[in-house]
Amino acid sequence: MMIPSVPHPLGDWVRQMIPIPELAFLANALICIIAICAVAIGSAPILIYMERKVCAHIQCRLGPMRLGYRGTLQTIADVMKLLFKEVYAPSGADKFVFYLAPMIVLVAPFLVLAMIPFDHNLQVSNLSVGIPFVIAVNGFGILAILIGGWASNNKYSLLGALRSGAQMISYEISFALVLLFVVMVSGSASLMEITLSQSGTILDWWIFKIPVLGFLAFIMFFISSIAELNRAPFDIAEAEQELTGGYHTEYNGTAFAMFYLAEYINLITISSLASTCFLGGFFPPLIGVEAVDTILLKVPGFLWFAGKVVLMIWAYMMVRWTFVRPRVDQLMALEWKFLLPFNLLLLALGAVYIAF
Amino acid sequence: MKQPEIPISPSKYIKRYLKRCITGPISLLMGLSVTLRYFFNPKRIITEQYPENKKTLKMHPRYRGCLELIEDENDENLCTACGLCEKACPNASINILKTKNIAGKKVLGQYLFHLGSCTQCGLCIEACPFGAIRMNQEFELSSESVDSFDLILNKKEGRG
Amino acid sequence: MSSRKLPPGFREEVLDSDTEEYFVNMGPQHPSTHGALRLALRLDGETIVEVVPHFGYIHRGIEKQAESMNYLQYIMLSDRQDYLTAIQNNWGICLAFEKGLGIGVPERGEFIRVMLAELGRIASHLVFYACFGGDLGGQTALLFGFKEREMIHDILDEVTGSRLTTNFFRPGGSVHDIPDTFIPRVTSFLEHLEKSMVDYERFLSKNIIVLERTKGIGILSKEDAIAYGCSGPVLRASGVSYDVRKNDPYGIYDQLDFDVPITYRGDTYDRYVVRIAEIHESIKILRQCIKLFPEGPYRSKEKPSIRLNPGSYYSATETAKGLYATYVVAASGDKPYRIHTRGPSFANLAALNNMARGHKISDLVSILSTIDPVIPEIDR
Amino acid sequence: MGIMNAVPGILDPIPGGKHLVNMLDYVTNWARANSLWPLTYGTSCCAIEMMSSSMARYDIARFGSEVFRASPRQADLFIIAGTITEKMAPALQMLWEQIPGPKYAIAMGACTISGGPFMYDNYSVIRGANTLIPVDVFIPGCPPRPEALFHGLLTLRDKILSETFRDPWKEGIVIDKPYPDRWSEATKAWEELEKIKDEEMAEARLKFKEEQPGYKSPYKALRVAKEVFPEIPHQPKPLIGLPANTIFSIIKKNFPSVSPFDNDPSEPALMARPSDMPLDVLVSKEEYVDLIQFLKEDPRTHLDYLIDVTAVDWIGHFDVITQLMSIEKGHKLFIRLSLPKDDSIPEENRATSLLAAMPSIYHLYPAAEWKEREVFDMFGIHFENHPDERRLFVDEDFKGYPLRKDFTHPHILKRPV
Repeated sequence: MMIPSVPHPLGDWVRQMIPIPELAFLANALICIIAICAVAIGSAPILIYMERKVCAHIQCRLGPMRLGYRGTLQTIADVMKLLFKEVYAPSGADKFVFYLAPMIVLVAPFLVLAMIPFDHNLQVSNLSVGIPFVIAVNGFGILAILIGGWASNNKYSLLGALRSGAQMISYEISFALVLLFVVMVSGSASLMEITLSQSGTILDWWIFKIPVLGFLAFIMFFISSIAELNRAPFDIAEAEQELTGGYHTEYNGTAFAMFYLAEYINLITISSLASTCFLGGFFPPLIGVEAVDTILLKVPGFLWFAGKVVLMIWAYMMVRWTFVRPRVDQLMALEWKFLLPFNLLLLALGAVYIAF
Repeated sequence: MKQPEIPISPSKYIKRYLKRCITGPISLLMGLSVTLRYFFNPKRIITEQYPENKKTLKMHPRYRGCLELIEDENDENLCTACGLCEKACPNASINILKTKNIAGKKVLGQYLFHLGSCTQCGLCIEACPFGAIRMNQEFELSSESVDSFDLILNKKEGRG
Repeated sequence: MSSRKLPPGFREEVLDSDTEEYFVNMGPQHPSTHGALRLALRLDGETIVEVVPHFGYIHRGIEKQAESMNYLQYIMLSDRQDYLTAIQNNWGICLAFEKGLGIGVPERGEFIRVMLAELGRIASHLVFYACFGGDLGGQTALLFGFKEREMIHDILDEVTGSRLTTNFFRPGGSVHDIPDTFIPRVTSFLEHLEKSMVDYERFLSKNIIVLERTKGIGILSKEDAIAYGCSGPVLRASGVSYDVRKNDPYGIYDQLDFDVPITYRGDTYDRYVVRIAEIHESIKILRQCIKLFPEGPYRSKEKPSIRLNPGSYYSATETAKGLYATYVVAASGDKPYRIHTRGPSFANLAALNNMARGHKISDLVSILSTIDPVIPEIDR
Repeated sequence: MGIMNAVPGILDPIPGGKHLVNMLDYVTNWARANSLWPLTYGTSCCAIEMMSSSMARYDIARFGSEVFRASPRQADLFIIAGTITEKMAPALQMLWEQIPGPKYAIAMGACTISGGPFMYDNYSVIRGANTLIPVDVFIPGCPPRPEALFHGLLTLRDKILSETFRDPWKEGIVIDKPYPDRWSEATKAWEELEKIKDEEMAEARLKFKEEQPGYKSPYKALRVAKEVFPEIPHQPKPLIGLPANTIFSIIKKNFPSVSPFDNDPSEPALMARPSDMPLDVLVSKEEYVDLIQFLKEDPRTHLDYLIDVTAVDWIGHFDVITQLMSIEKGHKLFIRLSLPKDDSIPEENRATSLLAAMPSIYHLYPAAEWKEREVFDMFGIHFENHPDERRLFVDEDFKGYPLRKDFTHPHILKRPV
């Protein structure tokens, strides 16, 4: 249950205004849900625009230019057009499941977002089992892809869904193991606690705090999260060149828009998770020099957090537009032959680090 | 139809495994260095912005756009309606419609050009002995109706 | 299983009776079939048991149409076969016509032909680089390849008047002389290309994912390559050094100094390497041509109407895809009695099933892109 | 869209509602016109220009259209890039039906407007994409430049911006007539006009003649001076591999009945054969496979590479020409098989039946499989022992064999000039 447990001014104000505690709780929850949805859905078009611009500049072109200032309104037009499109399911599709999939796909990232501490007092719910909850919920997205691919009654979709299933299950392991490493070193599974354990200078962030190991863990997280995100180069479930679109081949209009948006909202969640666990969350990158640090501290924490998220997203984009896609079996080999052994080794070394 | 697995000794396997662990990331970083260099160098962008650059956009002189008759300031053309271009055209995109002028001589009545089937091969221009036709630099020819592609090129009857 | 009737074209017996095989159609509209090609796949999981290509989705009856056109008009149709190197097709056709007419080409004309053809080869191989990268899933490579290709097409646009369908060569030479800007433009382009190729090779050639995905995939042995009639880079990647430019020279290729790149494993990676090496060889040829470029007439005397002496004429040229052979049967009159062109892609694609069997769908895509077929050249 | 289309009916009567509808119109049209996601579809040359237009130099992304969708269900714009053949037409129509509305089509290039270079004398090309699907914008050119495609996009954009909910997008009309023979139509119409003109002008012309009996036009058309070029004879390249007489003597020793096709079999005549014309030998049907097998296995000739198998229809008989080459030595040999047409088939069935048969060489050259299929498909020559003799290029139920000289097809439009 999402309980707005951390006292924050808005919550207190609502509690004052509504004397009945149950109602106040519901009101608070509603505010949180709306806020998270608004932020996530609102930023998805911005990210799509960013992706189109980033890839354009890598490829020596300009990207959207003609709609609004340098094409800023382009994705808004896209989303609106998708909303006004005809929606239909292919004949032979399992209609109920077919339309269920795009709804499920958005659930997982929102649930994860609820766990993320955006600032000292900006968190929907501070669960003590934050990390296990994130791991558990994050696997939910795969369900949407699986049933979406299955319900489409298309061999390409099914192949995409099966590939995605195999990939997600494999990479969930190293994804969980890396997060476990973070839990181990920080001594808490609560995301707030993890963030707070990184207070101090930039060297106190988990990526730098443990020499080499932290950085390696971050790389591991980065690789496995790309697979979790189903993004290129690990987008074998979509694989436009092979499967013409994989699991979402048969989706159109709004249903497709959901998949399209979910990809970017997922990007936000995973990037938030990365900056929470490795990049010091909402803490500014203090360098230990007082004059600079006071200036840095003036900037509110959630802005630092947003900055780190954008940086992470940019990194994901650079990777996406640089590398080619490995084959299915090679992707599995990478997980089971390279990432998993390394992760276990990392875990062991982490334990050694803590012990001494 | 499985590909035969080539047996490999464990030591060699481990060697290859470790080698890949090192060379793999390096090769990936090399690829990343290219994209990063391109990303941070806006000078490399080569995009020509078509509708915005209309004023400066110029086709090369030999560019084969739409056929036109060479006309002087009085709209007089050089065509003698000999029909060589018509014969040279691979898919009958040129209609030379002849007429008789007042002196009873055969002259050009209408130079009809079917842009919809023209392939811009330029054979008509090579065939013309009088240098009466050329391909202009026009390329903005799209239209919502097929019928607008039947063009009458001459404004005046041919001289003769 | 054995009682099930296989779709047309499939012929291999069922080997693995434990798993259920299924059939998937790739194309005619599919992002990586390079045009209107339809591949019927017989799959066991993701593993390919058999590939059967189906043609004719872009069969335009060019050979039939040629019989009612005159010789000059047919050159225009040759553009539309292998449109990536239309200029080389023009040359192949004109060679056959020149034999039938008994006319030759002046030296300057030959140089113009070689230079434009080599530019066309580079353009085609750059499209290969682009599609190869794109088919592996790297969209950026797709754009990189096309970036330099645009510069070639700008040069072609200036010289011939059209970007793709050049229709530039005529029996005895070419339509126009080259403009004055041609040589400086080519010179500066070659410098630019060499610089860019360093980046592009760094981007794909050593990338571990590319290596993993291409090495040992789609192996075509030397014997099979010859038996299937493969030509061009596909043949040379399998260790057969046959290049029409070297082994059966036409034009002035026998006066130029260039190597024929050759590799021996015959896998997807080798075909890629051969093509990249050929770009460098083409640069070498172009550099020599710039140095040796002569003055003089660019074409021999024009004939008022082109009528070949009755008989049959054969010409072979090496286009970017391989051996492009033209067989012209001339009877009396100004129309060919029959023109047959042997497109290299047609024969190269014949080896697809041999190469792709036992690999994954993803490999099929990369194998197909290293065959580098142009479908209209197959279907004609 | 059903609900939205009812909006003007509800809102228009309400005061001020008209403006609301106009606003809605503007917003939806703005979104639609600026977010056209094309379908990845291309068959030939135009597809390459379409690709070029999405690449760095031209960058269709500036219009927001770089999102090329591989699945028709997510596309809005169908750029028909390239020739449409009869075999492709059903696939094209299916793709169009799979695109959810509102959808738009751009016919790119001459092939999609009229058949372009393949308009006349062609049996397989559809003349005009608008006979299959409703087309919004036509772009002439062969192929059109990327800029021309952008101009087409902008034309389409203007068209979309003029839509309203009062007159909403609906699927256009497909015309049932292919692109007509406009040349003949125009000529015919002109002739009739000329007749009328002649009648009207007769008097004036007579009068003119009477007034100026020796009239000569002051205008004289000037021929453009043509550049003079030297006459250069054809110079064959030096010989590669075995000379023709050597090959022929090797064949002659083992197959005495084989004779050169277009050459005197005497030694000096064979020596005088131009080096760039491969030797062409005529062989009987019985010896055909044996000869090829012999030539392939004999170490002197070693013709291991099959260039092509093709045929020529000489009204009375077929010539099948098998073109062989030796990869290592470089010499070539054409083996010609003259096949008389089967006269036992009644006249009315001749066009649709196989008129000759010959052995297949598939077991010697795997490459021959498709080449022979092509000959079967185009000429109707049966290959014995061929593993997979199906139509290759045309549909399975296609009637007739196109490359025969007497082939007729209802879709063929004769070139008028």
